[in-house]
Order: sequence, then C-alpha cells, then structure tokens
Amino acid sequence: MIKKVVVLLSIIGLIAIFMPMITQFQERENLNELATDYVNGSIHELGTPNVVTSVIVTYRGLDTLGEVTVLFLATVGVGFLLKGKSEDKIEISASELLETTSSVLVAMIMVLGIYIFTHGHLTPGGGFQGGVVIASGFLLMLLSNVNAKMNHSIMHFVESLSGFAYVGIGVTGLVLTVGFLSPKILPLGNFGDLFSAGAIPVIYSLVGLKVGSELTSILVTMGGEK
Amino acid sequence: MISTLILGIALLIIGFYAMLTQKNLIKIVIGFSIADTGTHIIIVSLGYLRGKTAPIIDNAVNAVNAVQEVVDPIPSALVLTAIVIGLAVTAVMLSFIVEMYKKNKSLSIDDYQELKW
Amino acid sequence: MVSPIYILIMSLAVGFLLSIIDRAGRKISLTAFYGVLTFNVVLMANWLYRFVFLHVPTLVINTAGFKAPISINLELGLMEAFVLFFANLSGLLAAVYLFKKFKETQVSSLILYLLLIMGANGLVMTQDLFNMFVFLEILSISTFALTVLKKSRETLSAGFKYMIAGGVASTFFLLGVVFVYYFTGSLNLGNLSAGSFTNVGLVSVFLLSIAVFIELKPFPANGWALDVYQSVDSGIVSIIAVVNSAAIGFVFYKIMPLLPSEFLTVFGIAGIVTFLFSNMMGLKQDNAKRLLGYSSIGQMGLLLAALIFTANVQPSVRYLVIGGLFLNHLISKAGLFWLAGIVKQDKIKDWGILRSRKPLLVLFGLFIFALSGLPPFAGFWAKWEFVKVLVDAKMFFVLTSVLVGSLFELIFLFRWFTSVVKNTDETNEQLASPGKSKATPVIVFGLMAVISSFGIMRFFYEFNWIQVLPIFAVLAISLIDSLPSKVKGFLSLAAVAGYGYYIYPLLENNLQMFFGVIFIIGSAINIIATLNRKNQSRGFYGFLLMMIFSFGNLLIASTYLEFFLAWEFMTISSFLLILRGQKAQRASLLYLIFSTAGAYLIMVGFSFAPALSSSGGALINVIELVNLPLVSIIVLAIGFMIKSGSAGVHIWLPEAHAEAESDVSPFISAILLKAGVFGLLMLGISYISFTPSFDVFYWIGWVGVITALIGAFMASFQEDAKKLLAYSSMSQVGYVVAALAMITHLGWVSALYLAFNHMMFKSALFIAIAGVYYRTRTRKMYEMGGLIAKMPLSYITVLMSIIAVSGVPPLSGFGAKWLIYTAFITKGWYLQAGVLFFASGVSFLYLYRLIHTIFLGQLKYEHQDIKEAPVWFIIPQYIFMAGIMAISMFPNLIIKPLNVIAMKYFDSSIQIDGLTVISELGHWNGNLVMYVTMAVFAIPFILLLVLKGKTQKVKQFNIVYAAERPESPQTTHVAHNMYAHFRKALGKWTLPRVQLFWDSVAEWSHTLGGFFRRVYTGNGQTYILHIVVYIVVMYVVMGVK
Amino acid sequence: MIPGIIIGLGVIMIAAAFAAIYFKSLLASIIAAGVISLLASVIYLILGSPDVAMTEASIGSGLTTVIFLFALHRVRKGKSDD
Repeated sequence: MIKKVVVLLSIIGLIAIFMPMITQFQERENLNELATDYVNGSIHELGTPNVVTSVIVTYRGLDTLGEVTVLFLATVGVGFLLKGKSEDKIEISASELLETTSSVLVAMIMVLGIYIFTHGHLTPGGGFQGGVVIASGFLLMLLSNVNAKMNHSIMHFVESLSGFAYVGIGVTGLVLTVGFLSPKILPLGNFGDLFSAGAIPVIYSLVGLKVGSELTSILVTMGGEK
Repeated sequence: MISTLILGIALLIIGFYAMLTQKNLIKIVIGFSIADTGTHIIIVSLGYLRGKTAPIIDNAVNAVNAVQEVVDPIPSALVLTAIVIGLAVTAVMLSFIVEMYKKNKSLSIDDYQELKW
Repeated sequence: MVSPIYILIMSLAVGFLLSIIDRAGRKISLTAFYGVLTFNVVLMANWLYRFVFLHVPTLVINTAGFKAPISINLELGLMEAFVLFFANLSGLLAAVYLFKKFKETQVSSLILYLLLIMGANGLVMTQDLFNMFVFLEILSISTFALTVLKKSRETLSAGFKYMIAGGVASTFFLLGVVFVYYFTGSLNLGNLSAGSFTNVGLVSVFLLSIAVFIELKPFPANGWALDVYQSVDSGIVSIIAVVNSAAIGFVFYKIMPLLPSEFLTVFGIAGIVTFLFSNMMGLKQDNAKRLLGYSSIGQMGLLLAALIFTANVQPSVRYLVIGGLFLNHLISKAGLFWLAGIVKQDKIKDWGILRSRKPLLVLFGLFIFALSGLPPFAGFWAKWEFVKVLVDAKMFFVLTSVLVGSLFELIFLFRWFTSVVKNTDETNEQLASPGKSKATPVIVFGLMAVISSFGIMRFFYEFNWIQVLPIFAVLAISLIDSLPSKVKGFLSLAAVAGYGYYIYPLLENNLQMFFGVIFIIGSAINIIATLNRKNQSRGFYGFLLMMIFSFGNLLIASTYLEFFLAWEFMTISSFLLILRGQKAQRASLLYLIFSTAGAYLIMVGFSFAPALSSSGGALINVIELVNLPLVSIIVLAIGFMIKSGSAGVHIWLPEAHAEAESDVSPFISAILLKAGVFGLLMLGISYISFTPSFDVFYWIGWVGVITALIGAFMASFQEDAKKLLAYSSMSQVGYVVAALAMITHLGWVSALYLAFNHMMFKSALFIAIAGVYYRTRTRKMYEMGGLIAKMPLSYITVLMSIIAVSGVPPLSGFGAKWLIYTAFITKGWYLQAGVLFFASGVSFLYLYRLIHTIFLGQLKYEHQDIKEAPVWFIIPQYIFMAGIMAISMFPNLIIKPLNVIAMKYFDSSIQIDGLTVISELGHWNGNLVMYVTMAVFAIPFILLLVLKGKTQKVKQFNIVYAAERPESPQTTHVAHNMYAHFRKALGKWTLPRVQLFWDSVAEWSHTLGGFFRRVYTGNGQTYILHIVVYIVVMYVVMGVK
Repeated sequence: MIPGIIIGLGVIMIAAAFAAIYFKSLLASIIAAGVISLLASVIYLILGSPDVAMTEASIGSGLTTVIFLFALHRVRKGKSDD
C-alpha cells in the first residue's frame, strides 16, 4: 500500500520535472548556428544531399563508430550470455511453398538492403536501415528453415572485417592528415551521384554490413541456433 | 511540435510507471522500451522547425536556400544512434532474463532478491 | 608522440578482429589482447610524464577533419592523463589477474573486456555530451555482460538489477543531453558554461547531472551496486569499483562547470551523506565483498564531495585532495577485491586463512591501512588537506560527516584486520597458492601504494628525511627479520642510540630535552626488557623502532603536519604492538578507534590554528607566538587527553595495557601516555600568552583530578595485575594533567617532575610484573602469593616503586606530592587539592593489594619451583631504581632543570638552596628527608634485631577444607575481590558508567546501520523506485524552476 | 489536418502503452509495444525525419519485437505447463 503511494508520488514528481519543458516550450523557428553549419557544410563541403547522413558519418562519425561498437558489444554480450549452445530451437514447420517463396524473397530483401545503405548519402536511410533489412532477410531464412545451416563463420568474418575496415578508413584519414574518420580520403565527385561525397558511401556501406551481420548474430543467438 | 513533445513525455512516464509496477521481468523491459520510444519522440520533437521538411537535398529542397527549408538534422542523427543503442540494451536485458529464467524458473522480479542489505 | 586516439583505434580494431584471431589459437588472441592493454598503459604513462615533467599543453584531438564544435573532439590534459593512466593500469592488472579465466572462457569475454577499457578511455577524453552518452553505453553494456563472467543465480539477478538501474540513468542522461542541445544549440563542453542555462533550461543540466550522479551510486539509490559488488567475480568487480567509477566520476568532473553552484552544493552534501551512511551500514556487514562494496560507494561519495568542495581552492591543494583520494581508493580497493578473489571466503570471519600466506597478509594490511587514510598512504594527505579546506570554508556539517564516516570505515576495516590477524578458532587450512597471475597484480598495487605515498611526500611537501624514518625503520627491520630476536634487539638499541645522537642537537629547548630523556632514554632502557624474547618476534622490532622514532619526531616536528604525521605513526606502531598480544584483538581495536577519533580532533584543531609565522625550528618553540583560537584549544585538548587516558575517554587504556605483550606494556604506560602530556603542554604554552575568554585549562584541571580519582578507585578493584597498573597509570597521568592545567610555574615543575617519576616507576613495575608473569603465566593476583621468597629482586623493585608512587617519604614520590599540593594551594585550587589528596589515599589500597597479594602471604603450591625473573627483566628495573634513588636523594638533580624549563614561561616560584627547595609555603630537602626516614626505619629495625625473640613460622590454616571444597579455591582467598567491602560501600558509584556509555554508542551506531540498510530489500523494482524517488527529491531540494 | 493526425496517433499510442502494461498475455503486450514504435515512425515522418522513421520502423518495431518474441519463446519453452 505504502509502496503504491510512493510509486504514485514519484510518477507525479516525474511529471513535475518535465512540466516546465511543456509549459514553457517554444518551437524553434530557425536552425541554430551549428545546424546551419552542418546543412551548408554537407552540401558544399561534403557534397552529400542527405544532411543527416553527413552528420552521422562525418561530423559525428565518432558517435557512429561507437554506436556500431555498442551493437557489436550487444552481439558479443548476448552470445556470451546465451553461450550459443542452446538446447531449444525454434521449430516452425515450413511448407514447401513458404520455403520457395522465402528464398526468392531473401534475395530481393538483400538487394534492397544493399541499395539502402549504398544510397544513404542520397536518400533517406543508410547503413543502419540497410543493415536491418539485411538482417530481416536472414531472419526470414532462419524462420523458414531455408538453408538452416547458416554459415556462422562467414557472418563472423563479415562482422569483424567490416568493423576492422571501418576503423581502417578512420586511420587512413589520420595517415593522410585529414583527420580520423574524415571522408576526404576520397574525391568528392559529382553532387548527387552514387559515387560521390568522398568516403561517406563507403563508410556507410561498411556500417550497413556490420550492422546487418551484427543484428543477424543477435537474432541467430536469441532465436536459438543449432 | 508541442503535441508530440507531450506525447513523448507521456510515453516516457508510462514506461517508468510500468517499470515500477509490473512484476514480470519481460514487462519491465517492455516498460523500458516504451520509455525509450518516448525519449526518442521527445528528441525529434525538439529538433522540429515549424513547417519545414526533411534535411535531404532533392527535388523538394533547393540546395541554395536549404538552410531556410529544413528541420534540424542533429536530433535526427542523435535519435538514430539512440535507437540502435536502445536495441542493443534491450537485447542484452532479454538475454539476461532468458538465463535468469533458466536458473530460477521464474519471471517475477520478486523472486530475485537473495542478495540484500 | 603517438596520439591517444590510438587507444580507441587499437582497441576497436583488435576487438573487432579478436573472434577471427581466436580461431588461430587462444595464445595469439591473448597476446593481442594483452598487447593492446599494455599499449594503453605505456601510451598514457608517456603522456602523463609529458604533462607532469615537460608541462606540455593540453592536447586537443579533432575528428573527421573539422574543428570542434563542428565535429567531436577529444581532450587529453594532466587530469585526464592521470586518471587514464591509473585506470588503464588497473585494467591491465585486473586482466592479468583474470588470466586463467580468459584462457578458458569464450573469446567474447576478451572482447567485452577490451572494449570496456576502451569505453572508459573514450568517456574520459571526449568533450562532446552525446559522445559521452555513447561511450557510457559502451562501458555499461560491456560491464553488464561481464558481470556474468561467473554465471550463477546471484550474478544474473545482480547483473539484471544493474542493467535496469543503468538503463534508467542513461535515459535521463540522454534526455539531459538533448535538452542541453535544445537550449544552447551546442553539445560541446567547450561552448557551454553554467551561464548557458537559465530558468527552464536548468532542467536540462539537472537531468544530465542527476543521471551521472545516479551512476555514481548515491545513498540510498544504490542497492543494485551493492549486489553487484557482492556477487560478481572479483576481477570484474575490481574494474567496476575502480575503472568504471573513475571514468564516470570524471564525467561528473567535466560537467561540473555547467552546473549552478546551488546544484553543486546539494550534490556535495549528497556525496557526504553517501559516505557517512554507507560506512555506517558497513558496520553491520559480515560479507567481505559486500563490505568492500559499501566502502567503495562511500569512497566515491567522498571523492565527489571533495571534487565539489575544493572547487575554489588553489590547484595544487585540489590535485592533492582529489588525486590522493582517487589513488587511495583505486589502489587499495582493487587490491582488496583481488585478495577477496584469492581468499575465496565470503564471510569476514573466515579470512583467518590468510595467515597461512604471510606476504598476502602483509599486503592485506597495507591496503587496509591505506584505505583507512593512515599515513604515509595517499588518503592521509588528502584527508589532512581536505579537512583544512572544510575548516577554512566553515563547512562544519560536511567536516563532521567526513570524520564520523571515516571513523566508521576505520572501525569495520580494522575489525576485519584484527580478526584476520588474531582470530583463533580456525581450522588449520592452508590457503592454496594464488598462482603468479593472481598474485602479481596484488603485489604491483602494494608497491604502488608505497610508491605513491612517497611520490606525494616528495612532490607536495618538503619533509626532512627524519620525518619518514619511522617507516624506513619498519622496512629496514623487515629486511633482517630472519635474524634471531636478540640480535635485532641489540641492533634496535643501537639504532635508538644513533637516533638520539642525531636529534640531540635539534633539541634546542630544555623542554624538548626533558621529553627527549623520557621518550628516547626511557625507551632505550625499556628495550632491554625485550631482549628476553625467545621466539623470533617477526615485525616486533620494526614497529617498536617506528614508535620510538615517532616519539622523537614529535619533539622536533616543525609544522602542524609534521607533528600530526609523527602522532599518527606513533598511533599506528603502538596499535600494531598492542595487537601482538595473544588476546589483544578487542583491546587493540578499541585503542585504535579511540586514538583515531583523537587524531581527527587533533587534525581539526590544527586546521583551525593560524598559520605558523616563523620557520623558527620546532613546533613546541614557535607555538608560543601562535594565538590558538578557543575551538582549536578545546578540540586539541580533547584529542591529546584521549591519548593520555583521561576520564571519560579512557576505556581503551586498561584493556590495551593488559592485553599487550608484557614487555610492550611498559612502553605504552610509561612513555606513550606522556605523548598526550606533551601535546597538552604545547597547548599550555600557547595558552599562557593569549588567554581566551573561556578558561579551558580550569576544566582540563578538573578532568585531570577526576581521572586521578577514578583511576585510583578502578585500580583497587582489579584482579589483574596489569589492569591494576594500567588504572594506576591513568590515575597518575591524571595528576600530571591536573598539575599542568594550573599553568603556573610550580604547577609545571610538579607536572614534569611527576611525569618523569612516573616514567621510571611505572616502567619498573610493568617490567617486574612482566617477570612475574613470565614465571607464573598468570596475571590474576589471587593466583599468586608469597613470591617474595622466589623472586626477591622483583619484590624489591615493586616495594620501592610503590613507595615512589604513593608519595610517602623518603622516595621521589614524596617530593612530587609535596610540589603538587604546594602548587594547588598557591594557585587557590583547594577543592581540587582535596580530591587529589583523597585519591592518594585510595591509591594506597591498590598499591597494598599489588605487593601483598603477589609477594606476601603463602606461596602457591604450583609456584614451588619458580625462579627469579630473567636477567633481562632485572637490569632495566634496577636502572630505573637507581634513577629513583638518585632523584630521591638529590631531588635538585631534576628540580633544577625543571625550574629552568618552567622559567622560560613563568617567573620562578621556587628557590633552590643547595639541597633544599624553597617554595612560598615551605621547603623540602630530599636528602635530609632520606636520612631522617632511614633513621626512623633503622631504629625500630635495630631494636627488633636486638630484641628478637623466637620467630615462629605460621602454618597455613587451611580454611578451605573445613567444609566442602569450593570449585575454585583461589576465589576464597583474601586476595580475591579484596576490596569487596569498599565496593559495597560505594554502591552504584562503581558501575562502569563510562564503559556503558561507550557500549551504548557502539550499539546505537550498529542499530542505526542495521536499520538503514533495510532499504536494500534486494528487489530490483524497489531499487528503480529508489532511483526515481531520489531524482524527484533532488529536483525538489535543488529547487529547479 | 496534421495536428489531428498527431492527436489521433497519440491517443492510440498511449492506449497501446497501457494495453502493453495491462494485457495478461505477454505476446499481446509485446505486439502492443511494437505498435507504439510503428506509430512513432509515422510521427517521425510528420516531423520531417524520414531517416529516423525508417530506423524506428525497422529496428524499433521490427527487430525489437522479434527479439522480444524470441526471448518469450525461449522462456515459454522452459515452462513445463502453460
């Protein structure tokens, strides 16, 4: 009983904490200085139409590297916790129809995923979204029991090597003294082209591969692999 | 936008409420993920500029006066990161629950208080 | 120079590849793993060196080819390098500690560990708020996963609670970050300051800071952390307690400039509350790792408070306080957690097994001493400076909490330590060899503790080498500890002589010289008694020398700090000496607790004292010109009186004297108590010229008088010979205190005279009793009797000593009494004189009891064959006897110099004419008194000889067998409960009220601790509730608009 | 128009949140939580953040829900009855 009252009071307290944010909220009219710099910089300096992408991959590239690492840690952590040798496996009896359909679907999904992350600098979406799409393809494979002997080591290789390559690109920036994770190690190219915006598409593709393989690992571990 | 800000805060608090009242471990994590979603909505609301569009230069947005036409790209970038991190945390939490269940055959948080004082 | 960003790069690159590398064999992956960790340490060591010695400017690393705030930047300055060097070093050593685990488990644990360390590095270096969030998550997730390195129900549930708490905190942190961005348009710390936030904007910094604060485990929102500390593998826990805390604590340090000062004050107080309460709750804890958890949480609270409350002091002091506390926590906490993993015993009481591995025991002691803030370890200096800062800022609530909390911590740590050293009821289990990988880190940190201590002394203070001599004495003796104890004894004697020779020219003042005689020569003579030791007595002489040297250092200390340092060395060494006694666990702990409380008071007292104006030699000389404020005098006086065993704070004294080894007791009684007298005298000197409004010394005088009376009464009711002598010492020192409190010439002459006299006869008595104990193996007086026939030499010592004590002619005590009563009467303290006179009467009771029950009466059957005490006991006794005879015959040998000493401060009130001392009230010729008394004795003696009739030996009329045989016949002896009738007459007055008072204080703090720790129900949900309520309460308290 | 959509979505989301808390069946709770995320992505679109919308839709409502379901499955599996 007392506990309920305390819970209630604490919820009221939380509301009180956020109340001034609501009552005194003023919607911003214009971009602030930093955001203005980003929008201009993205267009003119980095040649990247998708400003969010240039922020993620370049200006806040260290965050993204960290983010990939967080996901990597989650993969490793989940694997570490569940030890991989789970006794139960998802048993979904797959019909022939499902199997066939899904194998076609998987291929299409993969292509879509790759498209999304290679076009991250041009259109909405990028490495993360593309990665998830790839992972969902694998998920489908997992569920429909197609090729259930999923080669785990290939997944590991992709995961490790894409991460390593990501760091490698960062270091290249250091070596060329343009700065860690700078996209300027490659020429800018034409604004709006697929191969433009310096190393941004390359980095985002690596992020896509890494995220895709990491998410797949999580799914495989959680879902119960052989 | 203030309406989405309120929505975000509401979800955040509902999420906390769930974490404080639900005994089931999975529901606690659900509460956490609702709070997380609320947080993300709050962040995006703060980055919104009235009547402006996505910060992507295409047919809709002109490269020359893009600055006057787009919403703040930074909160978007932050939320992207936050969403992925949220997923990572949720996944680890759930694998803890799976293992805890394996050891103790219970999903009630009240059954995990052997350590105290 | 290699940029520190390579720490991130290397860790990530290797971390990502590790699972592939591992396919080629664990050896290779382990090499890569340890390689990166070593690389981190070396890199940071290099940077630290450059910052400290080459004074290079702070390094700013931009990423992505843009300058901040456009891009994220990292910064590495002195503070960062300092924290990171030690964090990485701890990381490497903990990894070495975990070597066996890492060899066997999945490669995942290596990856998690590597990235955990990387997360800590990034967290410390990054200057971007959101980037901090990312690194915080890296750190957290890897930690969460590693909590189950040893998978069990406990670790899983603890890890889950940890995750939920961490998740809540990071949600608030994220909100804080984006609110900051919303209000300021920046995420870079370089662009932000406290001025950036007003009104509603304050919510953002509130959320940001409270989230970090929650991660730092404030009381009571920290139950989750305790569960983690208790259950998780020791290697990982050491990382959580040290690396994670350091990194997150550093985040708090970085965001501090954004916070308004009201917030900071609240956080500071919350930190102190955490420190106080976790240590209080620690009192009830019997699980070793959970206890360390309480201590860790407390230390972090203290560190935060120090961080906040030293914000405005000069940088060097701030560095010392924060750096000292940080290092101290890091080294000793990691060390103790590692030891916990080696010992593998949950319960503190089972740690006695550590005794089977002496080096580990030494390391254990080292960490416990360091953690308790005892010198020379880093925490000591930090605490000293911090107390000064708090006193200057008049933050008395914080000050009190810091000191009380520290005392609680010391109590539980030393209860642990003494039980490990002394606990007797253990099986003869041997502790399995920890193996190289587990032992190395502990040893390295043990060395670090020592090195950092000397580093601090070298960089922050300018000490004469003599000030640290006590430590070197321990080290030197430990090197030759395998020699027979007699050799070490003679070497020690030589060392004391050498020390005396060295400090002799430094003793410019007669007062110093006088105490030099008591401290150094008195100790030297007492050392002779220790030469009787048969066993090897490992460690004994080291600590003995440490104590004697610190006595001497008290005399020549030229600053408050040097004095206090010597004082603390004295406390530590005497504690360790007392602890050597067979059943001394409780006694030594009691002694240490009271001494430390006294030391804290002294520390506070010195902090109140004005700075010393001149660098004119020893403190005792320059103190004359220092106008000590009233509060300083009161506090210092209480501190010194604890050491001199004044009534009310004396309960440590009888136990410590009784339970110490019998050749240690004379040092404690005859010499150690005089250190308190020396301190009081120092106060008196400052008091003479600047008398404050409130007459402190009048009340000190009363305390002395009451001490004399209580001591005498208590002594009379003891069955234990050493306890009797202990209470007698208390009583005698009470006289000394009362006399010096008069602040008159005659008062001081008599006080010093009495002090000198007491040193001689009490040494002699304790050594005599040591001899008796050595032969009879009992301290109970009713089990002895008739020993005059067997131990005549000891008998003579005791006889002469008690004559000297009691103050009957012709021996020196008579002079003391004559002086003291004269002094009282001239001062006009008649009532006090009356009470003292009564106390003297009471002292006859115990003195009679002592000599009668031990030496007179019937010899016990079992003592038929005993011999005289060993020669090593007899020699010092007779040296002291010679001294007593000399000053009895020729009192002016001592009165004259004492007169000169006191004349430095007062006009002389006595004249010395040949062998006669003339005061206002009369005169005393010791020589004449001696002859008269001898004549008075000689005449009846000769008459007796001449008229001697038939002497008749009286057979013992054994009443015991008249009826039935009592179970313990000795208790029917007259010597047992000898003064029962007095006790009856006094009725309730004999209740040990003081003892009862302190017992209830102890019980109360334990009950409180037990009560508060009930908040830790073990339920993860309740812990979340604690966190949310905590946040709400802090919000209300801080009054965010 | 847009405020109307947002209020409508908001009401549904909050209802879904309470549903997620109070549904007896864990499966239903998980689905309800997924719905919240899915609708949140619509809100992101309205707020001019298509990148976030895509991410939330795929990660928040898609993958997170799947992971929850996997966890639930594993836990169910361990139960003897029910």
